[in-house]
Amino acid sequence: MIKLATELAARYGSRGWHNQRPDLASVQIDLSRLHDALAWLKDNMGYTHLSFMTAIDNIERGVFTLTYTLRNHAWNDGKGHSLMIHADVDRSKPEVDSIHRLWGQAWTYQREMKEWYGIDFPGSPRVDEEFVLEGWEGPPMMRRDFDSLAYSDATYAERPGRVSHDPETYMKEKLYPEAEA
Amino acid sequence: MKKQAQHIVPPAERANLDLDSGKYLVMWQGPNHPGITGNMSLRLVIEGDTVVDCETHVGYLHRGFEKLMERRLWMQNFPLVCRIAVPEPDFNEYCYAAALEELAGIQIPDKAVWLRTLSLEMIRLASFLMWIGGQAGAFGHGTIGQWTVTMRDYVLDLFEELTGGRIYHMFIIPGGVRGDVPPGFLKHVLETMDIIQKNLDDVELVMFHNVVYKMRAQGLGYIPPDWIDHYGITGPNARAAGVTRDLRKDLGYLAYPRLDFQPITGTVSDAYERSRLRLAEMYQSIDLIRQIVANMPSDGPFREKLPNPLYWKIPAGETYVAAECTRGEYGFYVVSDGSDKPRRVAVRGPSYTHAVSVMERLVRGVNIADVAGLMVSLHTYPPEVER
Amino acid sequence: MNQTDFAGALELALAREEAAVAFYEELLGMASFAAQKATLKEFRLMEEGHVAMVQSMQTKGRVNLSPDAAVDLGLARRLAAEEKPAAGMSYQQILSAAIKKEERSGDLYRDLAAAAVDGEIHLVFERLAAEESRHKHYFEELYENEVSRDN
Amino acid sequence: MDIKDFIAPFAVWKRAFEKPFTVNKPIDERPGAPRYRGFHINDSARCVGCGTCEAICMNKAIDLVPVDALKPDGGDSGLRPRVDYGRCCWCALCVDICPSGSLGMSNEYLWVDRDPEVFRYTPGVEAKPWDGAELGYRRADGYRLLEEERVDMPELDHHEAVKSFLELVRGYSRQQAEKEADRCVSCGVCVASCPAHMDIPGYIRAVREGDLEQGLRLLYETNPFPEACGRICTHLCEAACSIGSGRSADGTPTDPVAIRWLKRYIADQVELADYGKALPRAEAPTGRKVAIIGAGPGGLAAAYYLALLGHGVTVFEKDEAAGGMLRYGIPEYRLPYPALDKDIAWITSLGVRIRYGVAMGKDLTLVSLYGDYDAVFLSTGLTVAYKLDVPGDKHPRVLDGVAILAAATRGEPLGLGRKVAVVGGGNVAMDAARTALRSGAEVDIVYRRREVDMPADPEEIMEAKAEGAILIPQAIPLEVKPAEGPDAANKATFVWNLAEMVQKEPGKRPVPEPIPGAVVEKTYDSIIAAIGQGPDLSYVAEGDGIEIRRYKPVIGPDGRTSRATVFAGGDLTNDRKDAISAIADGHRAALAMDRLFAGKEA
Repeated sequence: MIKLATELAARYGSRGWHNQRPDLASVQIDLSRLHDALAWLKDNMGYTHLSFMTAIDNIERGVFTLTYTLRNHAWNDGKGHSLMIHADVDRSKPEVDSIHRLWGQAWTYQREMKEWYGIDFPGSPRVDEEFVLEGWEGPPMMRRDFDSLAYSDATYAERPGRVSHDPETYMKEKLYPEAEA
Repeated sequence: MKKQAQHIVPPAERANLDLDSGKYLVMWQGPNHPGITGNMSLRLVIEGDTVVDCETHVGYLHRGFEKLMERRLWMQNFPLVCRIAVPEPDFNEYCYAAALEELAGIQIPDKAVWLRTLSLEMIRLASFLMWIGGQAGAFGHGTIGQWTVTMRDYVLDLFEELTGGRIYHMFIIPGGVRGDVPPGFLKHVLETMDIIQKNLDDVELVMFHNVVYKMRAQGLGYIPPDWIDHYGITGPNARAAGVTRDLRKDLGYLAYPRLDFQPITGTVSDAYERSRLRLAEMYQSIDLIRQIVANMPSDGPFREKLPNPLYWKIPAGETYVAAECTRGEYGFYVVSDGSDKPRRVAVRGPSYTHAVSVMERLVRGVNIADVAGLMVSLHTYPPEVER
Repeated sequence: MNQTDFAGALELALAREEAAVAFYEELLGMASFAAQKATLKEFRLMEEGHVAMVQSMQTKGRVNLSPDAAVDLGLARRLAAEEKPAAGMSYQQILSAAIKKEERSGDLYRDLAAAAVDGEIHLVFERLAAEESRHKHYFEELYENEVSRDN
Repeated sequence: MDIKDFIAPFAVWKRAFEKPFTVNKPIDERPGAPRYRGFHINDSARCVGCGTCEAICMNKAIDLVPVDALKPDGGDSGLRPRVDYGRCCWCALCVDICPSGSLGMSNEYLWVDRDPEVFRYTPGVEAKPWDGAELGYRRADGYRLLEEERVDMPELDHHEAVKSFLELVRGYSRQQAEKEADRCVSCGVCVASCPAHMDIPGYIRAVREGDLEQGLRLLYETNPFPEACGRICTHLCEAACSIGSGRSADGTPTDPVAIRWLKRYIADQVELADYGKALPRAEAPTGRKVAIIGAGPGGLAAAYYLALLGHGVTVFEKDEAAGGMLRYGIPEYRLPYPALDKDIAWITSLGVRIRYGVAMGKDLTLVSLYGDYDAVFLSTGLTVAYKLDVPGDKHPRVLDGVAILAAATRGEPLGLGRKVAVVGGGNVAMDAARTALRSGAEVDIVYRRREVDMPADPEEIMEAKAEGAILIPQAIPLEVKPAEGPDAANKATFVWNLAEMVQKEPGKRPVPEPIPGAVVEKTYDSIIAAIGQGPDLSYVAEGDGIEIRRYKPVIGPDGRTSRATVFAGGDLTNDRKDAISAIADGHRAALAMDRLFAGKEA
């Protein structure tokens, strides 16, 4: 593992290698070298399986953090090792190299991320098609600044007749209403 | 009468079709179609009886679970995650709980380890029992479904007894499980396993030694071994192609390292081989359940104390916890920013690739009557695609 | 005083209640500060109410009192306040004196009831004794709740 | 393909005559499993309406609704959870978390109705066929989402404790406090029962989140005596705490959150020098002047809030130090003087002036204050110890509990002797007994009723006993007699009558009735009377315009007496007679005075 970490750092400038478990590590890579690093890991280092890819909205830092989780099935006598590759993409102009030629299912993930986060993967098949949100007109729904509760309140009616009471407030009303605020 | 199974590999690229030529018909199968595994639809382009193009359309079950989870407390997500894969909710419960425990540094008691394993194997069996009814039904053999769905109900009876729920068990809670086995439960488990095993023998006889089933399933939906990594295919779909991968063995989670079993593999991953393999895995599950009953400790705590769920904060970090579900690699990617709610939860369901990329390619060149059977042979659950 | 007939019995009772008023009057004379005075005045007022009550019975010619005696909390028997309270009386002393006084009245009426030959007279004294017991009970509860809170 | 593939499928026919698997409703019933998560049941008598079920419900399926038959009271909000089955997912987290353990689920799963509105009901209040169901989901033994036991408070060992006046309770460490704070569910049921209505959930949250300055700020919003109250408060809040409303697996009550210790933790952790960072400063002077009589918790609380509002405050105190009963009535081992001094120091830092050694009636009259001050607050407390009121109670060896405690505070020799009787069952009696123990005496606590009837805090009683005091309950004092034998002049003989408890009036507490002949005599070096205290109101003259009824100034809801500019509070007027009630009175009067000055009220 240390060897892989070192080599990945030397070749692709990866940093922040973290062993989460003996069979799971994560590492950060610059967006510009992401595609090449993934291809190298797949073709040369045995990380042939793409478990999933996704994004995290790190709105505080102004980036989406992409996560690609690869798996090397052969490692440790066939027990396998998973590696989570992270890359930050600017939230204001989220564009990432497509990996649909590396893995046959990647285009679906990329289409999902386009729809859910607004992250574009130019060249990825059907990337602009709707994925699960048919007729959706709101902002990309997985972004942290999309308030799903506010959306729901604005879109759907509450069932009439529902009202709840806070014990502290209710007891004040009933037992000592005269007290100062 | 003898038909040699042909292993045709559909082309990688979609054909460039002139839909206005009058040669083709665009036909939607689903979202409400008896041959569809749950609510999803396939947009098929057919030429005569033959499918020449397919697009998978999902979204009919999308409830935004991953978004919902970001605004609920860690513990409040416990009743939510099970809904992501309806026929086998327990894998969600396990992956979510295990991810939280790993991030929070919690060791669960041994009793909980065994009860979790029991619960996962029971649901594996129940899920396969439902699947095999669908597989037989897709080829017109409804009787099998009548038998096996009953058998599944017997497993659900066991779940009801153990957990208080039939479909959503909500048993594997972060920290352990929600209760010990009730009196007499393990005996009921063993009795039920005997009944199911006997029924499976009947299923094996009438379904797998059946000329109709063989003719329709053999050679259908052939997955070449080199697709496995390319498409991220896992589970029985991969094992049927001879790829020995089973996370129960590879990851060695829960009590699996203490159970005696070997991953089952096939040689040619077509619909028939895959169903035979799943049947074998059902027998294997029954065997594992018997082993679990025999080896489970009779007492000891079943849950580790956790902080107050209303304020439970999990240290910042991320992890990916996977488990071998009936369809392959099921995983939860959980990110905590140190607060009382998840920063991000992403669910990896095996159907994500099986039902979309793999299905769309496999269906090219297939007779329209076989589409449903092909799809069931991939054992896909749309909810885990959409989350 | 003739306590063998109804009028005589009430006459005696009236004298007794008037004496009670005078008792508080006397204490009031010794009182030195507002709290004492207010309490004694209140108690005096109660006794004045009793005077009015007996007078009303005299007018109406019948005893209008409940026969139900109140529970005896047993304070009168053991409290020490034998001597007449003096200036600087605490609430405890006033209450103690009041309880004692009610006890003595009650005892007297009970004795008279026991001595009465006439059934009606017996009843009059019995009822008066019950009334005094209720009054005593009232003071006893005050004592228990406000003075002897911790014992 | 072989021939078997053609024949085998016909094997299905062998099952044609088997019994079907289906259930013939309504001929065959199929009850849910014993653990089935069916419709909710709620034991409304055990439920305290805390709403923790609502808080954990991720579906927002639960509302807390008022129930006509229930009045909010102490630890019961009077609200009950109503479940909306349009949203409920039957996860039963509400059952798992329920602090009182009142919520459960029946194993009933069939309920058919055309009216959708009926599927929203208040379990345990609106009757349902499954009410009281034996079967159905309950949380398993040994499985709780909330911690039932409080974090142990480190305390001095009793044998050590009795040797000195060192503080017994050491206080929580940060880790302990945060763990204890984590037990709170922020239901807020406690707030009503606190006389000062402190923001308890708020300051516990501050502990949990490690924001002690915020915690201190919240404490001072309603209580300028957090150090003192954090030690000696009668903590009605803890009796009301929903976390204490449950039962453990062994049937004992669950522990309420240690609210008082958490309050103390906040105050202890913030240095006085840092108070200024957290707490508000006084507003600009208004020019109004208030005289406060008595520097006890009530008077100083009023002083604090008045000073904060910019009013000039002078406190007149007859003793040589401030604190009232907190200083002279509560022993050092419960409330060390530095802690009390810290509270007082912050109050005086706002410009509150205290004039010591000024006794009302002697050095000063009310009338003279009327001219110099815009308002007066009377908080002179209960300073007169009531007598035993039995023959012989003027014996020189009959001492008064409050005086003993004050003497201990002043460091005067107590001269109690070796054998001491303490008469009474209140906190003063316990304090006197434990003070006597610390002076090396053997102590009997003679109480007229049963131990359960004792008005002292249960932990005080427990500790007094643990430190070696002998409790003699159901003992009615009869007489104090001169002692006989050697050194008789320095002893007295106490006579009591053992009693049985008789339920004389329904609904009232039983009365001790002397058992004929069961008279006990014992000779003591000192007999300490601690049966109760009364006020010294000799300073209020009739011309002062303050109506007094039964030795209590008559006050309105805001503490105002019959004279518009005079307010009263604390033990003097308050039946609860504890520090927190006095503090609440002081706060309330201060706000009322402020309104008076602002002309908002006549």
